[in-house]
Amino acid sequence: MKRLGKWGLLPLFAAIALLSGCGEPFLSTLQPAGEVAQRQFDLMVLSTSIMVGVIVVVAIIFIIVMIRFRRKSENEIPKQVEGSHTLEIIWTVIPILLLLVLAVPTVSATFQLADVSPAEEKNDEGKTDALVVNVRANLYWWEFEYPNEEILTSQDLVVPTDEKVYFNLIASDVKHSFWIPAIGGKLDTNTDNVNKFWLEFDGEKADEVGNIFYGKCAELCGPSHALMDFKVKALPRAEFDQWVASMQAVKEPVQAETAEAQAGQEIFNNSCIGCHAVTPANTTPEQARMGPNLTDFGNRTLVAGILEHNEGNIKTWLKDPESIKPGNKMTGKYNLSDEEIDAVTEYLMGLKVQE
Amino acid sequence: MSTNAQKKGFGAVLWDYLTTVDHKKIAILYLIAGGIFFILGGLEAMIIRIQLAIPDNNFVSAGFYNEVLTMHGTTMIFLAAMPLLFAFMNAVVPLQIGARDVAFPFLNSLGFWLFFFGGVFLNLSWFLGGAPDAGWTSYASLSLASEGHGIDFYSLGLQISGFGTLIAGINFLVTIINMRAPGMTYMRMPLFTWTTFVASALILFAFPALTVGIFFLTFDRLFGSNFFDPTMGGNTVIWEHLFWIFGHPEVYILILPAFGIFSDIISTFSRKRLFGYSSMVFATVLIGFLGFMVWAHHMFTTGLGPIANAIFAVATMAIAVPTGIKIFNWLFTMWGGSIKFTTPMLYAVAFVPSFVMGGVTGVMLAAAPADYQYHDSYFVVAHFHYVIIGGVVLSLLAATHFYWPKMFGTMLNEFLGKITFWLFLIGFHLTFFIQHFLGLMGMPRRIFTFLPNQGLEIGNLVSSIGAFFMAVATIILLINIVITSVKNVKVGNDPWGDGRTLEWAIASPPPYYNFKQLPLVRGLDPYWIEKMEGKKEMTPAEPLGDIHMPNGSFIPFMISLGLFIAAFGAMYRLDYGWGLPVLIIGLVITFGSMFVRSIKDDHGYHIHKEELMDDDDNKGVKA
Amino acid sequence: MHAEEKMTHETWPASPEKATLEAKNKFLGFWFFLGGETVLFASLFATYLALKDKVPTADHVLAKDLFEMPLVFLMTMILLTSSLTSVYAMYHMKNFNFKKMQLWLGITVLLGLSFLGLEIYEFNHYVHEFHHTFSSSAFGSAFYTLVGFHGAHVAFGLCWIVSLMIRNAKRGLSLYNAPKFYTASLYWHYIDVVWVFIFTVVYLMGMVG
Amino acid sequence: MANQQSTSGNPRVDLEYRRKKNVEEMRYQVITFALMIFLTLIAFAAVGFGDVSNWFTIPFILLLAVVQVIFQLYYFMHMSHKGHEAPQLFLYSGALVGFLTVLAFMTIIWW
Repeated sequence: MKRLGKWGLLPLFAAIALLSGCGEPFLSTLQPAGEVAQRQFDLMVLSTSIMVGVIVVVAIIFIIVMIRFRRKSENEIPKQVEGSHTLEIIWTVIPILLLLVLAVPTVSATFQLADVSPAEEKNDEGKTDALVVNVRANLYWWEFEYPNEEILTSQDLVVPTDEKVYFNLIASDVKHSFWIPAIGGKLDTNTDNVNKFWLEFDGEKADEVGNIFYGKCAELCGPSHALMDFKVKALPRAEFDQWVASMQAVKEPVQAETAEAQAGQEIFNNSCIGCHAVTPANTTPEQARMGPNLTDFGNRTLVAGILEHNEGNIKTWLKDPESIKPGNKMTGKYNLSDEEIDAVTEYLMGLKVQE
Repeated sequence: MSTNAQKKGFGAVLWDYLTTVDHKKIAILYLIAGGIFFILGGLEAMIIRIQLAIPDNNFVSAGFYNEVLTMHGTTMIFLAAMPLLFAFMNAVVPLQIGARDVAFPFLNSLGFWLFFFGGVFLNLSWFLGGAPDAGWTSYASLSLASEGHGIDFYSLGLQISGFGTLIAGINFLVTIINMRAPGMTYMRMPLFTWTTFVASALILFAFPALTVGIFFLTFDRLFGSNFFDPTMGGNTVIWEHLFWIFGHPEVYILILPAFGIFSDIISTFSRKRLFGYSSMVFATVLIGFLGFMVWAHHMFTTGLGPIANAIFAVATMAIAVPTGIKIFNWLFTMWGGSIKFTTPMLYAVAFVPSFVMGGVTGVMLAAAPADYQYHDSYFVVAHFHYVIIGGVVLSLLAATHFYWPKMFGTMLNEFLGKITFWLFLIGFHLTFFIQHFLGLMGMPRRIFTFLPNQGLEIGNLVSSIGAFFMAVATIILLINIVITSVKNVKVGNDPWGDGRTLEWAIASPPPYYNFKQLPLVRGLDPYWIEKMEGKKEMTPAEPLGDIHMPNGSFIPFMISLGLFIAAFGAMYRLDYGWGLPVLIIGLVITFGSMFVRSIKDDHGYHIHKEELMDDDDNKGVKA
Repeated sequence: MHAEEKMTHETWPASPEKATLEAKNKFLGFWFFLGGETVLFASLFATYLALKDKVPTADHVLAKDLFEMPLVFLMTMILLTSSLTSVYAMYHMKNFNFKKMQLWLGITVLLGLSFLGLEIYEFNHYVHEFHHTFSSSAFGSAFYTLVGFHGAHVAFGLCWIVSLMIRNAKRGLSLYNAPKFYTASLYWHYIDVVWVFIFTVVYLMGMVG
Repeated sequence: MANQQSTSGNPRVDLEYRRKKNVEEMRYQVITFALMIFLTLIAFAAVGFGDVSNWFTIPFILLLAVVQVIFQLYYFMHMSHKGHEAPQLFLYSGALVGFLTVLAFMTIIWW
């Protein structure tokens, strides 16, 4: 009967694990850090509790059946019961009621989470009052454009906390899916059309995780699908405004200071600038933005979305990107010696819009 | 042709199976082929779990991993689960309704060979430049971008085997409507027959959508069309819709027969008629019907908009009601019964709570806004493995033990059977229960590796350990099969002693013409009714007479072979000069064989009364 | 009643297409197949409607510029008439009049061939006059696939009927081949059913824009 | 298949009766054909000559198509006869699935 005990306890474990919350706070949907994730979490808890109720009922009947109705003698012939209308009506009606309880909040949340009207209302300048971010997903990297602020950045999404941020999502090559588990559910980035939704980043929760949340690609998109991560810097509004201002201040590529960095800049201008911009203006057409924008590269939290941000890792990445992200589009596009890579690294580390 | 099994050479046996149109032999073919693909799919699953056992693992490369995960899903759904179900449908359903054979014996064989060649074609991709790597869903933007011929193997292979499935579906529908024995009314059909019927109807309406979708994919990749190319006006969401219009009913095509198998097993080993038979039938039909209204719940995050999402969310929840009815009916069939825990019954008993777990997460997934979190995460992986392993695979293992004596005339070893069961069940829960939490903790599905320090290590390790239990269980099952076949201890009509339905009233294995005289069915569970009245066999409904039998044919093999060859031609047409001629040769073989079939009269042959009576004398004692 | 039996006017049953178990199975199975075909064509129609006039550049031809009413009208009339002639054939089949059945089937085939000829002319016209090809746009792909699938059905139906006619030319009617003729005629009607929707949804709705 | 044979016992009389039934059916089929041609003409005319708005024309010609197809199914394909219960069920189920597909493709693929 040990087996029965285990099954009986499973839902209990499930409930405990759910309620206590688990996983890492910067990644887990069970530790919601924003209004959207919170609403979704509430819905999860509601549905889980209803379902645990169902499981308990089934488990009780199941255990009784297993204990009481084992065959005692080979000759016993039980009564051939046809059925029971009362019972059958009961277990038809009760589930319907339970589902209604679940359906109402489901439908209401579906509509509220899809409400992006503030991102459509243009003010006199032809811009929106709400913060809008255009997300463009590419094979294994993300681009974030701020149309109102007229800047763009890559890989590290920077957002203000405690206000609704509206996202327009599209993919430039194959379909991806934009997901920041701790902040809210995902939405696909289609190749055909723009998808829209909003998220909200909780200031306190952001504080607890050092202002960094993890984002992921949730739709199979090729060999390095697993590595198509991005980071979210959720900053208080004032700090966010500062960051925007310092980004906007970069009109020309920043000149490198040290000798090696200057050499690196030259190499960069010869080999890399075709794909990677180092100015944040969003004026270049999309087709020409073939690689991540590197304006604020020095402040990135991770290299290629997955490696710790240090010179060693940048060099490894530049030397052989294929070994880190199989199938990426940078492999084989340039040919640099070790010294040149050192110089470029030096240059890149200096690309910071803020100290 | 003689009825007595004679010692035949290997060549003769092989030829016999290549040309057979006998539903029992085709069942064995499906069982063998499906079993081999099941093991292949299992190996692929093991590669996945080994790769994911620890973070940053490099057991396999990223590209190869995507091929493995794609082939695991595709193989398990199309080449293992469905054919194995067809194996038991073929073996059992005609017997359950007291039919001589299926309605279209020739098409039955054609269906098998199409499936077989499609499956072989798909798996040859491993040796010919790489397997498909866009997931079993093969979403259009990725599958168009995928290099090499992997996706072409997918589309052409599935197209061929899909035709086979469609044919099998129509065949079962007609068999069940037209070939029932006297007295076998619709409301006396065993649940496995009913679920086969509904699943076949689902096949009939679901597979054409896949056929069309796959045609588009093939045309886009090989013939220059633009269905899914947004720059030319195309739209990738069309693929998603077509795929899921097929794909969701497909899930029910798999699970409904599993429900049927378990209904029969539970009622047999509880020695009770199925509780609420009519509501079980009603629930089956309702699930089949609703199965076509809910496909977009696989696309909640595609961006269909809140109206569509809300409608499909509520429709999806509705399916929980008939499913719930079934669960309680099973429980109350056992309630008051006399339960004997044979191996098949153990699977059936374990199925109930396992499937409830899969069912409740299904309802949770139906809540669209919450699904934005679950979708494409390991939560979904856990959910559908709970449904497909906890439902379909457990039913296949149960049916293997339950119907083995009927198919082969020998009993699988019960002790080994129970070991298989416990290892498999423990392994299954160990592997997949924790994956719910991995998903909620932010692990997307279809990732070839995960990074350390994101809280995902322990869960993945536990999951991988569980997978090994299931692998060991499968190996023990194989050992059991070998031992049983070598020992070859023959059993009688009703080896379990509790048989209720018609298939247990006939010898194990049944003679090639099935019932000598069609049985008279006097109620639900006809054999049980006769047994309760102290009779040993069914009352015949007709006098002993000549039996009309279909001729064997090699043409189904040739038709399928032609398509198999044509598929290579279609695929390599753009690369090599010989592609087009090969495509044409293949089609000529196929259509030529069809032509031969249609102009050559095939009236079958008759087994004469005298022969049948001789047969009686030879075999009468044994049963 | 066995399939091989030699039949006379007197023994010929009222529903020869369903007189034996094999025939009943064939009859039912074929109807189910048509049920599946309905979903197949619906998927093609749905795709066509979703991709109608979806073209990469503004200079690409659209549905309203493409279709011409007289040709479509002619094709429709031919196919509708062929439906009637195949009904005549089945009428004579039920009356055990093999010669007349063959005659009407022959007329059906001729009408089918002329339909197919017109369709080939039509496609050729679009390709050469309008550069509207299978590969030129998603609209083109969807159009040619939908109408082409129907055309392929017509072609297959013609081959089927012709081979039945030739194979049985010397043998006359029997309960073995009567269901074959019957299912072939069902198939032919079904092709007409699909065409009714094609001329309405593709051509007429295309012309109104 | 004895149930296919009639019960009068006299094959000649049966034959006459059946011939008459067949002729009668044929008459219905010719009428059906005439109606189908008529409906087709209206549909073409509605598009060719009608200056009516598309909001009327499109549903109207679709309705004509449906009516015509029902004629085709019930008279040409004999679905009005006995023994067509299963074909009807499955054809309509197919039509329902097909309708849902078309509906979905016209509403939720809009970009």
